[in-house]
Amino acid sequence: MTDYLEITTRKLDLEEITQLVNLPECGAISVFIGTTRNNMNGKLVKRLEYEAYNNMAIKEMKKICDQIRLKWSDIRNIAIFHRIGEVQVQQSSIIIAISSPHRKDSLEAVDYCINEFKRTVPIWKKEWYDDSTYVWKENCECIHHEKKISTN
Amino acid sequence: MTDYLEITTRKLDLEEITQLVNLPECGAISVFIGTTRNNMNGKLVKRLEYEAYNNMAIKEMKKICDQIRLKWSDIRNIAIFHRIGEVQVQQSSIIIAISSPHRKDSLEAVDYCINEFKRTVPIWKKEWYDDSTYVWKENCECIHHEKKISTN
Amino acid sequence: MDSISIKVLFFGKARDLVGVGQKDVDILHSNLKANEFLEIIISKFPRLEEIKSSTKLSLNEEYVEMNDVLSLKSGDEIAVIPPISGG
Amino acid sequence: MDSISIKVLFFGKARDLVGVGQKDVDILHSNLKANEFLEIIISKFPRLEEIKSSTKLSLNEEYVEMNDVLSLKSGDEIAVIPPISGG
Repeated sequence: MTDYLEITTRKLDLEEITQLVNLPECGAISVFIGTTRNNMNGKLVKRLEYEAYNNMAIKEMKKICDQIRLKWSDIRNIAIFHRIGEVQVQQSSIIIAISSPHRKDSLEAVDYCINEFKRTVPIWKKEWYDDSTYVWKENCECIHHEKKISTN
Repeated sequence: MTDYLEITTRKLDLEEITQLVNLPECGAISVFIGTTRNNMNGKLVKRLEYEAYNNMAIKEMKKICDQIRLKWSDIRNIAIFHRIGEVQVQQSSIIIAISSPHRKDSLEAVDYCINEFKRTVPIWKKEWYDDSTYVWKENCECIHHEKKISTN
Repeated sequence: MDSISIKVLFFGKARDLVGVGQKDVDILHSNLKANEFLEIIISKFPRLEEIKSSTKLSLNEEYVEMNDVLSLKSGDEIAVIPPISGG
Repeated sequence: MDSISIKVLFFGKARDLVGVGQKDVDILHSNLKANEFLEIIISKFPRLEEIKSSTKLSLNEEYVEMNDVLSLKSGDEIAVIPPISGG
Protein backbone atom coordinates (compact mmCIF):
# COMPACT_ATOMS: atom_id res chain seq x y z
CA MET A 1 0.00 0.00 0.00
CA THR A 2 1.97 2.91 -1.41
CA ASP A 3 1.32 6.52 -2.34
CA TYR A 4 3.12 7.67 -5.48
CA LEU A 5 2.99 11.47 -5.52
CA GLU A 6 4.75 13.53 -8.12
CA ILE A 7 4.91 17.02 -9.57
CA THR A 8 6.91 16.90 -12.77
CA THR A 9 7.83 18.93 -15.84
CA ARG A 10 7.87 15.74 -17.93
CA LYS A 11 4.99 14.50 -20.06
CA LEU A 12 2.80 12.14 -18.02
CA ASP A 13 2.93 8.46 -18.99
CA LEU A 14 -0.45 6.82 -18.41
CA GLU A 15 0.76 3.23 -18.72
CA GLU A 16 3.68 3.79 -16.35
CA ILE A 17 1.53 5.56 -13.75
CA THR A 18 -1.21 2.93 -13.93
CA GLN A 19 1.29 0.10 -13.49
CA LEU A 20 2.37 1.66 -10.19
CA VAL A 21 -1.01 0.74 -8.72
CA ASN A 22 -1.51 -2.60 -10.49
CA LEU A 23 -1.21 -5.21 -7.73
CA PRO A 24 -1.95 -8.95 -7.91
CA GLU A 25 -4.57 -8.72 -5.15
CA CYS A 26 -6.50 -5.96 -6.93
CA GLY A 27 -9.29 -6.45 -9.44
CA ALA A 28 -10.01 -2.77 -10.03
CA ILE A 29 -8.04 0.28 -11.08
CA SER A 30 -9.84 3.59 -11.51
CA VAL A 31 -8.12 6.44 -13.34
CA PHE A 32 -8.88 10.10 -13.83
CA ILE A 33 -7.05 12.12 -16.48
CA GLY A 34 -7.34 15.90 -16.70
CA THR A 35 -6.36 17.21 -20.13
CA THR A 36 -5.93 20.63 -21.72
CA ARG A 37 -9.14 21.65 -23.45
CA ASN A 38 -9.02 23.81 -26.57
CA ASN A 39 -11.71 26.29 -25.53
CA MET A 40 -12.98 28.22 -22.53
CA ASN A 41 -16.17 30.26 -22.67
CA GLY A 42 -15.89 30.72 -26.40
CA LYS A 43 -12.21 31.65 -26.41
CA LEU A 44 -9.66 29.44 -28.13
CA VAL A 45 -7.11 28.04 -25.69
CA LYS A 46 -3.62 27.62 -27.13
CA ARG A 47 -2.04 26.01 -24.10
CA LEU A 48 -1.95 25.91 -20.30
CA GLU A 49 0.95 26.79 -18.03
CA TYR A 50 1.05 25.35 -14.53
CA GLU A 51 3.13 26.34 -11.53
CA ALA A 52 3.21 24.71 -8.11
CA TYR A 53 4.29 25.36 -4.55
CA ASN A 54 6.01 22.00 -4.82
CA ASN A 55 6.70 21.01 -1.22
CA MET A 56 3.34 22.15 0.07
CA ALA A 57 1.55 20.59 -2.88
CA ILE A 58 3.11 17.20 -2.11
CA LYS A 59 2.12 17.61 1.55
CA GLU A 60 -1.48 18.40 0.63
CA MET A 61 -1.56 15.44 -1.77
CA LYS A 62 -0.32 13.21 1.04
CA LYS A 63 -3.13 14.48 3.27
CA ILE A 64 -5.64 13.53 0.58
CA CYS A 65 -4.18 10.03 0.41
CA ASP A 66 -4.45 9.68 4.19
CA GLN A 67 -8.09 10.80 4.07
CA ILE A 68 -8.80 8.32 1.29
CA ARG A 69 -7.29 5.45 3.26
CA LEU A 70 -9.40 6.38 6.28
CA LYS A 71 -12.61 6.48 4.24
CA TRP A 72 -11.97 3.42 2.09
CA SER A 73 -9.97 0.85 4.03
CA ASP A 74 -9.62 -1.49 1.03
CA ILE A 75 -7.70 0.99 -1.14
CA ARG A 76 -4.28 -0.36 -2.06
CA ASN A 77 -1.99 1.92 -4.11
CA ILE A 78 -2.60 5.55 -5.01
CA ALA A 79 -0.76 7.46 -7.73
CA ILE A 80 -1.23 11.21 -8.23
CA PHE A 81 0.94 12.88 -10.89
CA HIS A 82 0.62 16.54 -11.85
CA ARG A 83 2.51 18.19 -14.64
CA ILE A 84 3.88 21.74 -14.41
CA GLY A 85 5.17 24.06 -17.11
CA GLU A 86 3.48 24.05 -20.50
CA VAL A 87 0.72 21.56 -21.23
CA GLN A 88 -0.52 21.52 -24.82
CA VAL A 89 -4.09 20.86 -25.94
CA GLN A 90 -5.04 17.17 -25.44
CA GLN A 91 -2.04 16.53 -23.20
CA SER A 92 -2.50 15.45 -19.59
CA SER A 93 -2.00 17.82 -16.69
CA ILE A 94 -3.05 15.33 -14.01
CA ILE A 95 -3.35 11.58 -13.77
CA ILE A 96 -4.84 9.90 -10.71
CA ALA A 97 -4.82 6.10 -10.50
CA ILE A 98 -6.14 4.11 -7.53
CA SER A 99 -6.38 0.34 -7.05
CA SER A 100 -8.57 -1.86 -4.84
CA PRO A 101 -9.76 -5.48 -4.78
CA HIS A 102 -13.28 -4.36 -5.78
CA ARG A 103 -14.33 -1.53 -8.03
CA LYS A 104 -16.62 0.52 -5.80
CA ASP A 105 -13.76 1.61 -3.56
CA SER A 106 -11.41 2.75 -6.32
CA LEU A 107 -14.22 4.46 -8.28
CA GLU A 108 -15.34 6.44 -5.24
CA ALA A 109 -11.79 7.20 -4.14
CA VAL A 110 -10.79 8.68 -7.50
CA ASP A 111 -13.86 10.91 -7.49
CA TYR A 112 -13.02 12.10 -3.98
CA CYS A 113 -9.36 12.52 -4.86
CA ILE A 114 -9.78 14.86 -7.83
CA ASN A 115 -12.36 16.94 -5.95
CA GLU A 116 -10.11 17.32 -2.89
CA PHE A 117 -7.12 18.00 -5.13
CA LYS A 118 -8.92 20.92 -6.76
CA ARG A 119 -9.93 22.19 -3.34
CA THR A 120 -6.57 22.23 -1.53
CA VAL A 121 -3.43 21.53 -3.59
CA PRO A 122 -1.46 24.75 -4.28
CA ILE A 123 -1.01 24.57 -8.05
CA TRP A 124 -1.96 27.40 -10.40
CA LYS A 125 -3.05 27.39 -14.05
CA LYS A 126 -2.39 30.17 -16.51
CA GLU A 127 -4.63 29.83 -19.54
CA TRP A 128 -3.18 31.24 -22.78
CA TYR A 129 -5.58 32.20 -25.58
CA ASP A 130 -4.93 32.53 -29.27
CA ASP A 131 -4.90 36.32 -29.02
CA SER A 132 -1.80 35.95 -26.80
CA THR A 133 -3.62 37.07 -23.67
CA TYR A 134 -3.81 34.98 -20.57
CA VAL A 135 -5.86 34.54 -17.42
CA TRP A 136 -4.98 32.96 -14.07
CA LYS A 137 -7.75 30.45 -13.47
CA GLU A 138 -9.46 29.68 -10.16
CA ASN A 139 -11.05 26.36 -9.23
CA CYS A 140 -14.60 27.22 -8.22
CA GLU A 141 -14.34 24.58 -5.48
CA CYS A 142 -11.02 25.75 -4.01
CA ILE A 143 -10.83 26.48 -0.31
CA HIS A 144 -10.51 30.21 -1.00
CA HIS A 145 -14.08 30.44 -2.26
CA GLU A 146 -15.29 28.03 0.37
CA LYS A 147 -14.39 30.52 3.04
CA LYS A 148 -16.38 33.29 1.45
CA ILE A 149 -19.45 31.07 1.14
CA SER A 150 -19.27 29.91 4.73
CA THR A 151 -19.03 33.45 6.13
CA ASN A 152 -21.99 34.75 4.12
CA MET B 1 -19.06 11.61 -30.51
CA THR B 2 -18.19 7.96 -31.14
CA ASP B 3 -18.66 4.62 -29.38
CA TYR B 4 -15.69 2.26 -29.68
CA LEU B 5 -16.90 -1.20 -28.68
CA GLU B 6 -14.73 -4.26 -28.92
CA ILE B 7 -14.48 -7.85 -27.77
CA THR B 8 -11.00 -9.11 -28.50
CA THR B 9 -8.61 -11.95 -27.80
CA ARG B 10 -5.68 -9.52 -27.86
CA LYS B 11 -4.10 -7.96 -24.80
CA LEU B 12 -5.79 -4.62 -24.06
CA ASP B 13 -3.70 -1.50 -24.69
CA LEU B 14 -4.58 1.21 -22.18
CA GLU B 15 -2.84 4.07 -24.00
CA GLU B 16 -4.40 3.16 -27.34
CA ILE B 17 -7.90 2.81 -25.87
CA THR B 18 -7.62 6.07 -23.92
CA GLN B 19 -6.45 7.98 -27.00
CA LEU B 20 -9.67 6.95 -28.77
CA VAL B 21 -11.61 9.22 -26.41
CA ASN B 22 -9.06 12.04 -26.11
CA LEU B 23 -10.65 14.98 -27.93
CA PRO B 24 -9.51 18.62 -28.05
CA GLU B 25 -12.77 19.87 -26.55
CA CYS B 26 -12.55 17.54 -23.55
CA GLY B 27 -10.83 18.31 -20.26
CA ALA B 28 -11.67 15.02 -18.56
CA ILE B 29 -11.17 11.34 -19.29
CA SER B 30 -12.32 8.76 -16.76
CA VAL B 31 -11.11 5.19 -17.05
CA PHE B 32 -12.03 1.94 -15.35
CA ILE B 33 -9.79 -1.11 -15.64
CA GLY B 34 -10.85 -4.54 -14.43
CA THR B 35 -7.89 -6.85 -13.84
CA THR B 36 -7.42 -10.48 -12.88
CA ARG B 37 -7.01 -10.81 -9.12
CA ASN B 38 -4.81 -13.53 -7.65
CA ASN B 39 -7.23 -14.70 -4.98
CA MET B 40 -10.91 -15.40 -4.41
CA ASN B 41 -12.24 -16.29 -0.97
CA GLY B 42 -8.92 -17.66 0.15
CA LYS B 43 -8.25 -19.69 -2.98
CA LEU B 44 -5.32 -18.86 -5.23
CA VAL B 45 -6.44 -17.84 -8.72
CA LYS B 46 -4.08 -18.89 -11.50
CA ARG B 47 -5.91 -17.22 -14.38
CA LEU B 48 -9.32 -16.29 -15.75
CA GLU B 49 -10.93 -17.50 -18.97
CA TYR B 50 -13.61 -15.41 -20.59
CA GLU B 51 -16.12 -16.28 -23.28
CA ALA B 52 -18.69 -14.05 -24.92
CA TYR B 53 -21.86 -14.17 -26.97
CA ASN B 54 -20.09 -11.69 -29.22
CA ASN B 55 -22.85 -10.18 -31.30
CA MET B 56 -25.30 -9.85 -28.43
CA ALA B 57 -22.58 -8.52 -26.15
CA ILE B 58 -21.80 -5.73 -28.63
CA LYS B 59 -25.53 -4.95 -28.88
CA GLU B 60 -25.90 -4.72 -25.11
CA MET B 61 -22.78 -2.52 -24.91
CA LYS B 62 -24.30 -0.23 -27.51
CA LYS B 63 -27.48 0.02 -25.42
CA ILE B 64 -25.38 1.07 -22.42
CA CYS B 65 -23.74 3.78 -24.52
CA ASP B 66 -27.13 5.06 -25.63
CA GLN B 67 -28.33 5.17 -22.03
CA ILE B 68 -25.20 7.03 -20.99
CA ARG B 69 -25.69 9.65 -23.70
CA LEU B 70 -29.28 10.14 -22.60
CA LYS B 71 -28.30 10.61 -18.97
CA TRP B 72 -25.21 12.74 -19.52
CA SER B 73 -25.63 14.90 -22.59
CA ASP B 74 -22.06 16.26 -22.43
CA ILE B 75 -20.38 12.87 -22.87
CA ARG B 76 -18.19 12.81 -25.97
CA ASN B 77 -16.45 9.51 -26.83
CA ILE B 78 -16.95 6.15 -25.14
CA ALA B 79 -14.61 3.18 -25.42
CA ILE B 80 -15.47 -0.24 -23.97
CA PHE B 81 -13.01 -3.07 -24.63
CA HIS B 82 -13.38 -6.55 -23.18
CA ARG B 83 -10.84 -9.32 -23.57
CA ILE B 84 -11.84 -12.97 -24.08
CA GLY B 85 -9.77 -16.13 -23.77
CA GLU B 86 -7.13 -16.35 -21.05
CA VAL B 87 -6.40 -13.35 -18.88
CA GLN B 88 -3.44 -13.74 -16.52
CA VAL B 89 -3.15 -12.24 -13.03
CA GLN B 90 -2.67 -8.43 -13.20
CA GLN B 91 -3.73 -8.29 -16.83
CA SER B 92 -6.80 -6.33 -17.93
CA SER B 93 -10.06 -8.02 -18.83
CA ILE B 94 -11.99 -4.78 -19.37
CA ILE B 95 -11.10 -1.17 -20.04
CA ILE B 96 -13.75 1.55 -20.15
CA ALA B 97 -12.72 5.09 -21.09
CA ILE B 98 -15.13 8.02 -21.37
CA SER B 99 -14.43 11.67 -22.17
CA SER B 100 -16.30 14.91 -21.47
CA PRO B 101 -15.53 18.62 -21.23
CA HIS B 102 -15.89 18.50 -17.42
CA ARG B 103 -15.02 15.72 -15.04
CA LYS B 104 -18.32 15.07 -13.23
CA ASP B 105 -19.94 13.67 -16.36
CA SER B 106 -17.19 11.24 -17.30
CA LEU B 107 -16.68 10.11 -13.68
CA GLU B 108 -20.38 9.34 -13.24
CA ALA B 109 -20.69 7.78 -16.67
CA VAL B 110 -17.84 5.32 -16.10
CA ASP B 111 -19.36 4.25 -12.77
CA TYR B 112 -22.72 3.69 -14.49
CA CYS B 113 -21.08 1.93 -17.42
CA ILE B 114 -19.24 -0.77 -15.48
CA ASN B 115 -22.30 -1.42 -13.29
CA GLU B 116 -24.60 -1.79 -16.30
CA PHE B 117 -22.01 -3.90 -18.11
CA LYS B 118 -21.91 -6.35 -15.23
CA ARG B 119 -25.70 -6.42 -15.19
CA THR B 120 -26.47 -7.12 -18.84
CA VAL B 121 -23.56 -7.97 -21.16
CA PRO B 122 -23.41 -11.71 -21.97
CA ILE B 123 -19.83 -12.55 -21.12
CA TRP B 124 -18.81 -15.39 -18.79
CA LYS B 125 -15.79 -15.84 -16.56
CA LYS B 126 -14.25 -19.18 -15.67
CA GLU B 127 -11.98 -18.84 -12.66
CA TRP B 128 -9.09 -21.33 -12.54
CA TYR B 129 -7.48 -22.11 -9.16
CA ASP B 130 -4.02 -23.46 -8.43
CA ASP B 131 -5.45 -26.91 -7.65
CA SER B 132 -6.54 -27.04 -11.32
CA THR B 133 -10.22 -26.78 -10.48
CA TYR B 134 -12.45 -24.09 -11.86
CA VAL B 135 -15.72 -22.30 -11.17
CA TRP B 136 -18.03 -20.37 -13.50
CA LYS B 137 -18.52 -17.03 -11.76
CA GLU B 138 -21.73 -15.02 -11.53
CA ASN B 139 -21.95 -11.24 -11.18
CA CYS B 140 -24.06 -10.67 -8.08
CA GLU B 141 -25.67 -7.71 -9.88
CA CYS B 142 -26.51 -9.50 -13.13
CA ILE B 143 -30.07 -9.40 -14.42
CA HIS B 144 -30.51 -13.09 -13.61
CA HIS B 145 -30.39 -12.45 -9.90
CA GLU B 146 -32.33 -9.25 -10.25
CA LYS B 147 -35.30 -11.20 -11.44
CA LYS B 148 -35.29 -13.47 -8.42
CA ILE B 149 -35.15 -10.52 -6.07
CA SER B 150 -37.99 -8.71 -7.76
CA THR B 151 -40.32 -11.72 -7.71
CA ASN B 152 -39.74 -12.49 -4.03
CA MET C 1 -47.92 -27.57 -39.35
CA ASP C 2 -44.33 -28.20 -40.34
CA SER C 3 -41.69 -28.23 -37.66
CA ILE C 4 -39.33 -25.28 -37.55
CA SER C 5 -35.63 -25.38 -36.91
CA ILE C 6 -34.19 -23.19 -34.17
CA LYS C 7 -30.47 -22.63 -33.73
CA VAL C 8 -29.80 -23.01 -29.98
CA LEU C 9 -26.57 -21.66 -28.47
CA PHE C 10 -25.09 -22.72 -25.13
CA PHE C 11 -22.63 -20.60 -23.15
CA GLY C 12 -20.57 -20.89 -19.99
CA LYS C 13 -21.85 -23.53 -17.60
CA ALA C 14 -24.65 -24.40 -20.01
CA ARG C 15 -22.07 -25.39 -22.61
CA ASP C 16 -20.23 -27.45 -19.98
CA LEU C 17 -23.45 -29.30 -19.15
CA VAL C 18 -24.56 -29.86 -22.75
CA GLY C 19 -21.13 -30.68 -24.11
CA VAL C 20 -21.50 -28.50 -27.23
CA GLY C 21 -21.90 -24.83 -27.93
CA GLN C 22 -24.62 -25.08 -30.55
CA LYS C 23 -27.48 -27.37 -31.60
CA ASP C 24 -30.24 -27.12 -34.13
CA VAL C 25 -33.54 -28.03 -32.48
CA ASP C 26 -36.77 -28.78 -34.30
CA ILE C 27 -40.00 -27.69 -32.67
CA LEU C 28 -43.61 -28.05 -33.67
CA HIS C 29 -45.12 -24.76 -32.52
CA SER C 30 -44.03 -21.35 -33.71
CA ASN C 31 -45.74 -19.59 -30.81
CA LEU C 32 -44.87 -20.62 -27.29
CA LYS C 33 -43.68 -19.11 -24.06
CA ALA C 34 -39.97 -18.83 -23.38
CA ASN C 35 -40.24 -21.07 -20.33
CA GLU C 36 -41.98 -23.70 -22.48
CA PHE C 37 -39.12 -23.52 -24.94
CA LEU C 38 -36.65 -23.97 -22.11
CA GLU C 39 -38.53 -27.07 -20.97
CA ILE C 40 -38.20 -28.51 -24.48
CA ILE C 41 -34.44 -27.85 -24.38
CA ILE C 42 -34.11 -29.39 -20.94
CA SER C 43 -35.94 -32.50 -22.08
CA LYS C 44 -33.25 -32.92 -24.72
CA PHE C 45 -30.37 -32.00 -22.42
CA PRO C 46 -31.44 -33.04 -18.91
CA ARG C 47 -28.28 -31.83 -17.16
CA LEU C 48 -29.47 -28.26 -17.84
CA GLU C 49 -32.01 -28.82 -15.06
CA GLU C 50 -29.17 -27.83 -12.72
CA ILE C 51 -29.16 -24.24 -13.94
CA LYS C 52 -32.79 -23.93 -14.97
CA SER C 53 -33.81 -21.50 -12.25
CA SER C 54 -31.02 -19.01 -12.93
CA THR C 55 -30.93 -19.20 -16.72
CA LYS C 56 -32.22 -16.55 -19.10
CA LEU C 57 -32.91 -16.89 -22.81
CA SER C 58 -32.35 -14.55 -25.69
CA LEU C 59 -34.09 -14.54 -29.07
CA ASN C 60 -32.02 -13.23 -31.96
CA GLU C 61 -29.60 -11.54 -29.57
CA GLU C 62 -32.25 -9.87 -27.41
CA TYR C 63 -33.06 -10.96 -23.85
CA VAL C 64 -36.57 -12.31 -23.36
CA GLU C 65 -38.55 -12.82 -20.17
CA MET C 66 -39.66 -16.35 -19.27
CA ASN C 67 -43.31 -15.36 -19.54
CA ASP C 68 -42.86 -13.81 -22.98
CA VAL C 69 -44.63 -15.53 -25.86
CA LEU C 70 -42.08 -16.12 -28.59
CA SER C 71 -43.04 -15.91 -32.24
CA LEU C 72 -40.52 -18.21 -33.87
CA LYS C 73 -39.49 -18.96 -37.43
CA SER C 74 -36.91 -21.27 -38.92
CA GLY C 75 -33.43 -19.90 -38.59
CA ASP C 76 -34.15 -17.98 -35.39
CA GLU C 77 -31.38 -18.08 -32.81
CA ILE C 78 -32.06 -18.72 -29.15
CA ALA C 79 -29.25 -18.63 -26.59
CA VAL C 80 -29.30 -20.34 -23.20
CA ILE C 81 -27.70 -17.69 -21.00
CA PRO C 82 -26.47 -18.60 -17.50
CA PRO C 83 -25.72 -15.78 -15.05
CA ILE C 84 -23.12 -13.46 -16.61
CA SER C 85 -19.74 -12.60 -15.14
CA GLY C 86 -17.99 -10.25 -17.53
CA GLY C 87 -16.52 -6.86 -16.66
CA MET D 1 13.00 43.03 20.45
CA ASP D 2 15.03 42.27 17.37
CA SER D 3 13.28 42.09 14.05
CA ILE D 4 12.88 38.67 12.51
CA SER D 5 13.31 37.73 8.89
CA ILE D 6 10.49 35.89 7.13
CA LYS D 7 10.89 34.32 3.70
CA VAL D 8 7.78 35.30 1.73
CA LEU D 9 6.82 33.40 -1.43
CA PHE D 10 4.48 34.66 -4.16
CA PHE D 11 2.67 32.39 -6.58
CA GLY D 12 0.42 32.76 -9.62
CA LYS D 13 -1.22 36.13 -9.88
CA ALA D 14 0.50 37.25 -6.68
CA ARG D 15 3.85 36.75 -8.37
CA ASP D 16 2.63 38.68 -11.41
CA LEU D 17 1.59 41.58 -9.18
CA VAL D 18 4.76 41.63 -7.05
CA GLY D 19 7.17 40.96 -9.91
CA VAL D 20 9.21 38.39 -8.01
CA GLY D 21 8.56 34.95 -6.56
CA GLN D 22 10.31 35.44 -3.26
CA LYS D 23 11.25 38.20 -0.83
CA ASP D 24 12.78 38.28 2.64
CA VAL D 25 10.69 40.53 4.86
CA ASP D 26 11.74 41.84 8.28
CA ILE D 27 9.03 42.21 10.89
CA LEU D 28 9.11 43.48 14.45
CA HIS D 29 6.61 41.18 16.19
CA SER D 30 6.88 37.41 16.38
CA ASN D 31 3.20 37.00 17.33
CA LEU D 32 0.59 38.51 15.09
CA LYS D 33 -2.53 37.45 13.22
CA ALA D 34 -2.25 36.19 9.67
CA ASN D 35 -4.38 39.05 8.37
CA GLU D 36 -2.05 41.51 10.11
CA PHE D 37 0.90 39.87 8.39
CA LEU D 38 -0.89 40.17 5.05
CA GLU D 39 -1.44 43.89 5.69
CA ILE D 40 2.31 44.28 6.25
CA ILE D 41 3.01 42.52 2.95
CA ILE D 42 0.43 44.63 1.12
CA SER D 43 2.00 47.82 2.51
CA LYS D 44 5.25 46.71 0.87
CA PHE D 45 3.62 45.49 -2.36
CA PRO D 46 0.47 47.61 -2.82
CA ARG D 47 -0.68 45.89 -6.03
CA LEU D 48 -1.50 42.83 -3.90
CA GLU D 49 -4.52 44.79 -2.66
CA GLU D 50 -6.20 43.54 -5.83
CA ILE D 51 -6.26 39.92 -4.63
CA LYS D 52 -6.38 40.57 -0.88
CA SER D 53 -9.90 39.27 -0.35
CA SER D 54 -9.34 35.95 -2.10
CA THR D 55 -5.81 35.22 -0.93
CA LYS D 56 -4.83 32.64 1.66
CA LEU D 57 -1.53 32.33 3.48
CA SER D 58 0.50 29.32 4.49
CA LEU D 59 3.11 29.10 7.24
CA ASN D 60 5.87 26.57 6.67
CA GLU D 61 3.82 24.81 4.01
CA GLU D 62 0.59 24.60 6.07
CA TYR D 63 -2.51 26.65 5.33
CA VAL D 64 -3.44 29.12 8.06
CA GLU D 65 -6.71 30.97 8.65
CA MET D 66 -6.68 34.78 8.56
CA ASN D 67 -7.71 34.95 12.20
CA ASP D 68 -4.95 32.57 13.31
CA VAL D 69 -2.26 34.07 15.54
CA LEU D 70 1.08 33.16 14.01
CA SER D 71 4.08 32.42 16.20
CA LEU D 72 6.96 33.37 13.92
CA LYS D 73 10.70 32.90 14.05
CA SER D 74 13.47 33.90 11.69
CA GLY D 75 13.66 31.60 8.71
CA ASP D 76 9.94 30.80 8.71
CA GLU D 77 8.37 30.63 5.27
CA ILE D 78 5.03 32.27 4.48
CA ALA D 79 3.43 31.90 1.06
CA VAL D 80 0.87 34.26 -0.46
CA ILE D 81 -1.55 31.82 -2.08
CA PRO D 82 -4.13 33.08 -4.58
CA PRO D 83 -7.06 30.81 -5.49
CA ILE D 84 -5.71 27.51 -6.79
CA SER D 85 -6.43 25.97 -10.19
CA GLY D 86 -4.56 22.70 -10.42
CA GLY D 87 -6.02 19.32 -11.31
